[in-house]
Amino acid sequence: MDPVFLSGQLFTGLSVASLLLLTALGLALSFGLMRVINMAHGEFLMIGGYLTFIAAKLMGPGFLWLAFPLAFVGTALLGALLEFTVIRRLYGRPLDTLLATWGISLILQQAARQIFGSTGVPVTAPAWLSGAVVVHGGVLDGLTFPHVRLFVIVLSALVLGGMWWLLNRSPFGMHVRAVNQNREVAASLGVNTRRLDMLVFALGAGIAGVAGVGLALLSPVNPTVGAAYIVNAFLVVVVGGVGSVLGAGAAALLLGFTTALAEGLTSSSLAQSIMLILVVVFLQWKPKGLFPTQSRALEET
Amino acid sequence: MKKDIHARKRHLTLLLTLGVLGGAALAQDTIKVGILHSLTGTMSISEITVANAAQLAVDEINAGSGVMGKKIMVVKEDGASDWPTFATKAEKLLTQDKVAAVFGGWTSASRKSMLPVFEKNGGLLFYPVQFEGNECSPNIVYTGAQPNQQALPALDWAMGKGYKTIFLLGSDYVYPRTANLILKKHITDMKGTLAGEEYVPLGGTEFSSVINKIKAAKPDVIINTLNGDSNVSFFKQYQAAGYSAKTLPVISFSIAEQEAQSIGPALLTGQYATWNYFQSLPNAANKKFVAAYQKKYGKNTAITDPMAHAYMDVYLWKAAVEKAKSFDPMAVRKAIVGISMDSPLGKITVDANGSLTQAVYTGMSGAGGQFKVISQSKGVVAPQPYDKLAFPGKTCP
Amino acid sequence: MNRSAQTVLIGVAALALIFAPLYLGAYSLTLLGRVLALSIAAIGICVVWGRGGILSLGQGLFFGLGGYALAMHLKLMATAKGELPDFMVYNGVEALPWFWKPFVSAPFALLMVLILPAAAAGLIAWLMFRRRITGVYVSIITQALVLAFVTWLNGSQGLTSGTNGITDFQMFLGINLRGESVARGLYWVTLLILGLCLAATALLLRTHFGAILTAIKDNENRVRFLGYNPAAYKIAAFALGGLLSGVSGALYTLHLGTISPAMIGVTFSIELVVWVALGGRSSLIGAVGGLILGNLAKDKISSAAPDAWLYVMGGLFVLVVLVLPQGVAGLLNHRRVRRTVPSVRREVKEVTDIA
Amino acid sequence: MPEMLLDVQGVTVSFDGFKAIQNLSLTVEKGSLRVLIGPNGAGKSTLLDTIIGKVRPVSGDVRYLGQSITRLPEYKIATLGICRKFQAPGVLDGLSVRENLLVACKRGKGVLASFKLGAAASERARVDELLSLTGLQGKAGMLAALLAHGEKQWLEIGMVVAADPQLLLLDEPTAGMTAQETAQTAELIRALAGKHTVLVIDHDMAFVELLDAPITVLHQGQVFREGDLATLRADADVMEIYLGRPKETPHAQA
Repeated sequence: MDPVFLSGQLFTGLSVASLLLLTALGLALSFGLMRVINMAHGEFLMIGGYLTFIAAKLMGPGFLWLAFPLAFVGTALLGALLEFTVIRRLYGRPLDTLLATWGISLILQQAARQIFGSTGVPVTAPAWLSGAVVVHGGVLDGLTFPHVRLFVIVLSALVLGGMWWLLNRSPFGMHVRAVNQNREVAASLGVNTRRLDMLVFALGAGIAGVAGVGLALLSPVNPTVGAAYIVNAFLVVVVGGVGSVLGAGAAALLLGFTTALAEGLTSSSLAQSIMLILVVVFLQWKPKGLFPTQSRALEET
Repeated sequence: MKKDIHARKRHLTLLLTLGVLGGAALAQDTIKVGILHSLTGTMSISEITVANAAQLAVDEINAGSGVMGKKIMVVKEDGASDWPTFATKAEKLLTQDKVAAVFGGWTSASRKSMLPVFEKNGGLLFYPVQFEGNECSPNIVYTGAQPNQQALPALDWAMGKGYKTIFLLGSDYVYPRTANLILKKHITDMKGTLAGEEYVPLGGTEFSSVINKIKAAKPDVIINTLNGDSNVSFFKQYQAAGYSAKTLPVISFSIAEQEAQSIGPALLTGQYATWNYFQSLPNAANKKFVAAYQKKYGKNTAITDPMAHAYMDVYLWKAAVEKAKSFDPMAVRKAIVGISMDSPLGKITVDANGSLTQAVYTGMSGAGGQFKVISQSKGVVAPQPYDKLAFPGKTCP
Repeated sequence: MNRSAQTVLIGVAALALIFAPLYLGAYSLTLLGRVLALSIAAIGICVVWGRGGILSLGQGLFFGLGGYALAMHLKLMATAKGELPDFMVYNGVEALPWFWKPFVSAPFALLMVLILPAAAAGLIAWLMFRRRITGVYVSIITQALVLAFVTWLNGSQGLTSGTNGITDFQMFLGINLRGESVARGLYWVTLLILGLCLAATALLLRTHFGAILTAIKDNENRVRFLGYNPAAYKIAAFALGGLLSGVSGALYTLHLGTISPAMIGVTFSIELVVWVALGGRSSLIGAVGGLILGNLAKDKISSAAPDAWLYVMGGLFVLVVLVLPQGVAGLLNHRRVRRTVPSVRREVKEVTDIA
Repeated sequence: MPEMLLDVQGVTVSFDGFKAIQNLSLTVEKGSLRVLIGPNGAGKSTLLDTIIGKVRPVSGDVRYLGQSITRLPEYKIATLGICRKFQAPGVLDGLSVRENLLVACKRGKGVLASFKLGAAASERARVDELLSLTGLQGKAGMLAALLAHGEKQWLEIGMVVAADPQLLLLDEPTAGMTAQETAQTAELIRALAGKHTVLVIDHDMAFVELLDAPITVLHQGQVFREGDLATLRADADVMEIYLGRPKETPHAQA
C-alpha cells in the first residue's frame, strides 16, 4: 500500500481518537464518576459550538482565546443549574437520569433552534489554524498534517492531562475519589458531597463545552450536532472502563485507530457498523472495559 | 343530526384519543391545500424555508383573486423529519382535511412513504426537490430536477472543462447512490475515468479517511452528493487539508445558497453547484419572488432551488385547477400536463410524465454564499425519470 | 384508585377500542390502529424493563427485524414474477439475494416475523448476560447495536433499499391492501393481536417466571445463590421482549405501508421507552396506555404547535422521572408504588458497586 | 471415619494483590454445626464467597462431597445443595413473603419449569410449614420490602432452609435482632444441624455461646485456632487478636 496513504490513515486514527476523547472526557466524569447517563451531553457540545460562534462574532479572528473560557464557563454554569434542578434528585437511579436528560436534550435542541435558527451557523477556523504541515520529498512526499487537526490533538491531550491531574493529584480530586468510594464516610469527614456533586457535573459539562469549541473547527454548529457524537462518546467511556480517565484515553485511541483501519480498508459507511459491532465483541472479552475499577468492599449485595 | 353524532363521538373518544377533532365544516368560499414539511428535526433546516415559499405563493394568490374564486386555506403539518410521520400526516390531510393538493416532502424516503397514501386516497402531491428519478406515480408532480436535469449536465460541464478523472463522494442514501450509478455509466460512456467512490453515513462528520483516499486517487474534480450538514464538516476538513477550488474543484448537487451560508462562504469560494435555479437569476419573475420572500421572511434570507420550485408549484396547481375547472386531484393532474409558465426558474413546461421541462445552470460560489451562473443548458431540458444508459427499457407507464 | 374502578376503566377503554371503527373518522382510525400496533412493543418493554430491570435502548432493532421480515414478503408480492424488486434494479442488483428468496412464502415470512427478532434478542442477551453485563452497559450496548443495524441498512441499498426503506405494497395473503374495508379489518386484527399479547404476557407474569424475573431485578445474587441461573431468565425475558417488538414492527409496517431505517433508529427506540416510562414501566396497562396516549398526544400537539412540541415532550420526560418514577400507573396502583421503594434502593447498590 | 461434606484445600484468594485468604484449609463433617469467628478482615465472608463461587481462588480447591466445585457456575453450586444467607438480608423485596419462600423451595430451577401458574400442593405445604417456623404467617401476603429488619433476617433464614440444602452457610444471621430473637435463631439453627450441615459466621459471642458448637477462629486469612468456646476463651493469643483491636459491632453495609 502507498506509504503516504498508510501514514495518512495513521494520522486519521490519531485525529479521530482525539475527537472521540474530547467528546467523551466530560462523560467520563458525569457517567464514569457519578453514574449519571447524561443524554444531554451532546447538547453541551452543541452549546460549546454556539458559544464559539458568539465569540467569533464578538472578537473576530482571535476568537479562540475568548471561545475557550466562554464555552467552559457557559456550559459549566448550565451544567450546575441542571444538576441543581434535576440531576440531584436522581442520584442512584441511573436509568432514570437517562430519560430525564433525554428530555433536557430535546429542550436544549429546540431552544437552540429558536435562538439561532434551524440552519447551522458558520464557524471558520482562524487564519493561523487554516494551513497544514506538508512533508516534502522522501517516501512520504505530500503527507499533510492540517493545523486544525494538530490543534485538536493537542487540545484533547491537554484536557486529558488536566483532568488526570485534577482527579489524581489535586485536593479536589482527592475529595472526588473519596466521595466516589464511600459517600457517607466522606461526608462524615467534612466533605460537602452535595457541592462536590454539582462541581463534578459542572466540570463535566464545562469540558464538553471546551470540546464543542474544538468540534466547531471541524464540524457543523447546528441544533442537532450533538446527536452525531453522543453514542460514540458513551462507547469510549464503556470501552475504557467506567470511571477511568486514562481508560477513556486508551479507548479513544483504540477506537480511533480501529475506525481509521476499517475506513481505509472498506468504506466510511461500513466502517461505522464494523466499529460498533467490534465494541460489542470487545465487551464480551472485557465486560468492564480496558481499565476496570476494582473494588471488593462494595461487591456485596 | 351530524352535529349530534359528533358530540357523541367526542364524548366517547376523549377517553382514548385526547379528543379527536372532528372535521370542521368547510366554508363555501375556501379550498384547502396541505403543506407537509419537516418543521422540526434534522430536516427542518432545509424544509422550513421550502414550506415558507409555498406559503408565500398561497398568500400572494389569496391577496389576488384566489383560485376559481376561492381563497386557499393552508393546513400545515409537520413531518418531523420522520418518514412514517409524513405518511401519517399525509393520510390526515387527505382523509380528514380532504385537501385538494399537498405541497411537501424533501427526502426520497419521505416521498416513498407518502406515495402509497396518495395512491390509495387519490390525492395529489407536489414534490419540489431534485431526486434520483426511477419513479413515476400518477399522483405526484415531480418538479425538482431529474438526474438528467442536474447530475448529467454537471458531468457534461466538467468533462467539457477537461476534468476527466472524477471522484464521487456522497452520503449513504438513495439519491447519491442512484445518481452515482447513473454518473458512472455516463463517465464510462464519455471515456472519463472514475477515480474513486466513497459514501459516509448520513449525518457523518468525519472526513479524514475520505480526504486521504481522495488524495491517493488524484482526481481532477469531485462530484459531491453529500447531504445537509455533512457538507459543513467536509468543506471545513477539506480546506484544512490544504485543498481549495483552485487545487481540486468540487461540484455539489445539494449545496444551495442557504447551505453555502451555513458552511461559511469563505470555505466554498470558487466551488461549483448545479441547479435549475439560483437566487442570482436575473429574470423578472425571480426578482419579484426574491423581493417578496425577503420582505416576508427577512432581508438577507437565502433563496434556494427547492424553495423556488415549491413557490412555483402552488402557481402550477392554480393554473391546472383553472384549466381543469375543477379541484378534483385527478382532474388537476390530467390538466397540468402541457401547462407552461414564466417562473423564477425561467420558462418551464409540465411534461406528460409529471415532471418539468426546465433549464439547468452551473454556478460558482462567491461572496455572501451567492452563486454566479457560469454555464447553462442550451435551452430547456426535458425530464427523463429513467436514465437510458443505467436503466434501459424503463419508462413511465 | 381501587381495583374495581380500575377494572371498570379498563373495560370501558377496551369497549371503546373495539367499537372505534364504528364512530371514528378514517384518519383517526388509521392513527389509532398504528399506535395500537406500536403499543405491542410497549408490552415487551414492560417485561424487559419494568419487570426484568433491563433497560434496552435497542428495541428498534427487533421492531425493525419484524417489520423488514414482513416487508420483504410484501415487496416480493408486489413484484411481478421473475422480476426483481424495483429498488434492486435501480441499484444494479442482478439476482435476488439468497436471503430474500424464501420470503416469497407468506408462512415463512410470518414465521420469520416471530423468529428473527426473538432469536436476535436472545443472541444479544446471551452475549450480554452470560458475561454479566448489566444496567447502563446494556442500555449503551443495545443503543450501539441499533445504530449499527440502521447504518448497515442505510449502506446496503441494493439489499435493503437503504434510507428509502421498503415500500409500495399491494397484496398480503390475497387481500388487496389498498382496498376499501382493509383499514377496519386491519384495525380489528391489530386490536385482537394486542389483546392476545397483553393477555398472554399478563398470564406469563403471573407464573413462577414472573416472580423470578421480579426477584432477579430486586436481588440477582440472592436468586443466583438459590440455584437459579439469572442469565437464562433474563435471556428468556429479553427474547420475549424482542418477539413482541417484532410483532409490533410487522403490524406497524402493514399499517404504514412502509418500513425504513429512520423508523427504527436510536430516537425511535428511546421514545418507545419514554412513553412506557410515562405510562408506568411495571404495569402492562400503564405501559401500553402510556405509549398509546403519548403518541396520540404527539400527533395532536405537534400538529397544533410544532415549535412547542419538543418543549412539551422534553418537559414531560423530566417531570415524569422526577415526580412519577413509576409513571401514571404508579399513581393509580398502590401495590406498585410500594414496589418503587426496593427498586430505587437496589439501584443505589448497583451504583456503589461499580464506583 | 465421619463423611466429609466440605473440604477446603489450601485456598488463596487475592484482591489486587491483597490476600484476603491465604492457603486456608478447612473441613466440615456431614451433619455438623460449625461456627466461624474472627476479627474484621479475617476472611470469614470471603471464605463463604469462595465456597458459593462468588469469588474464585487463585489457588487451592474447594471440594464438596468429594467433587471439586471451584470452577462451577454459582447457580450450579447452589443446586448441588449449598445455600447461603447473606450478611445484609437478601430477601426479594418486590415479592410477597410467601412468594419469597416459594421461589426458594421450588425444585425445578430452569426457565421452562418456571412457566407454571401457582404452586404444587407439596410446595404450598412446605411454604406453610416455613411460614410457621419463621413466625411470618400473619405477613404471608405482605411485600418483603415492608418487613422489619429482624423479620427480613428470619425470612431469609426461612428461604435458605426452604431450599433444603445439605450445607447451610449463615453469615451473621442475627445482625439487627433482639436478644429474644437471637435466642430463637440459635434454637432454630441447632434444630437444623444433624439433618443439614451448618456453617455460621457471627460476631455476637452470646449467640455463639448459645450455639454450643465447635469453633474455628480465622485471622489474617488463615485458620488461627479450632476448639470449643471455653478453650478459646482461655487462649491468650485468641484474646489478643480480638482485644488487639476493639471488638466491633457488626458493621453497617455500604
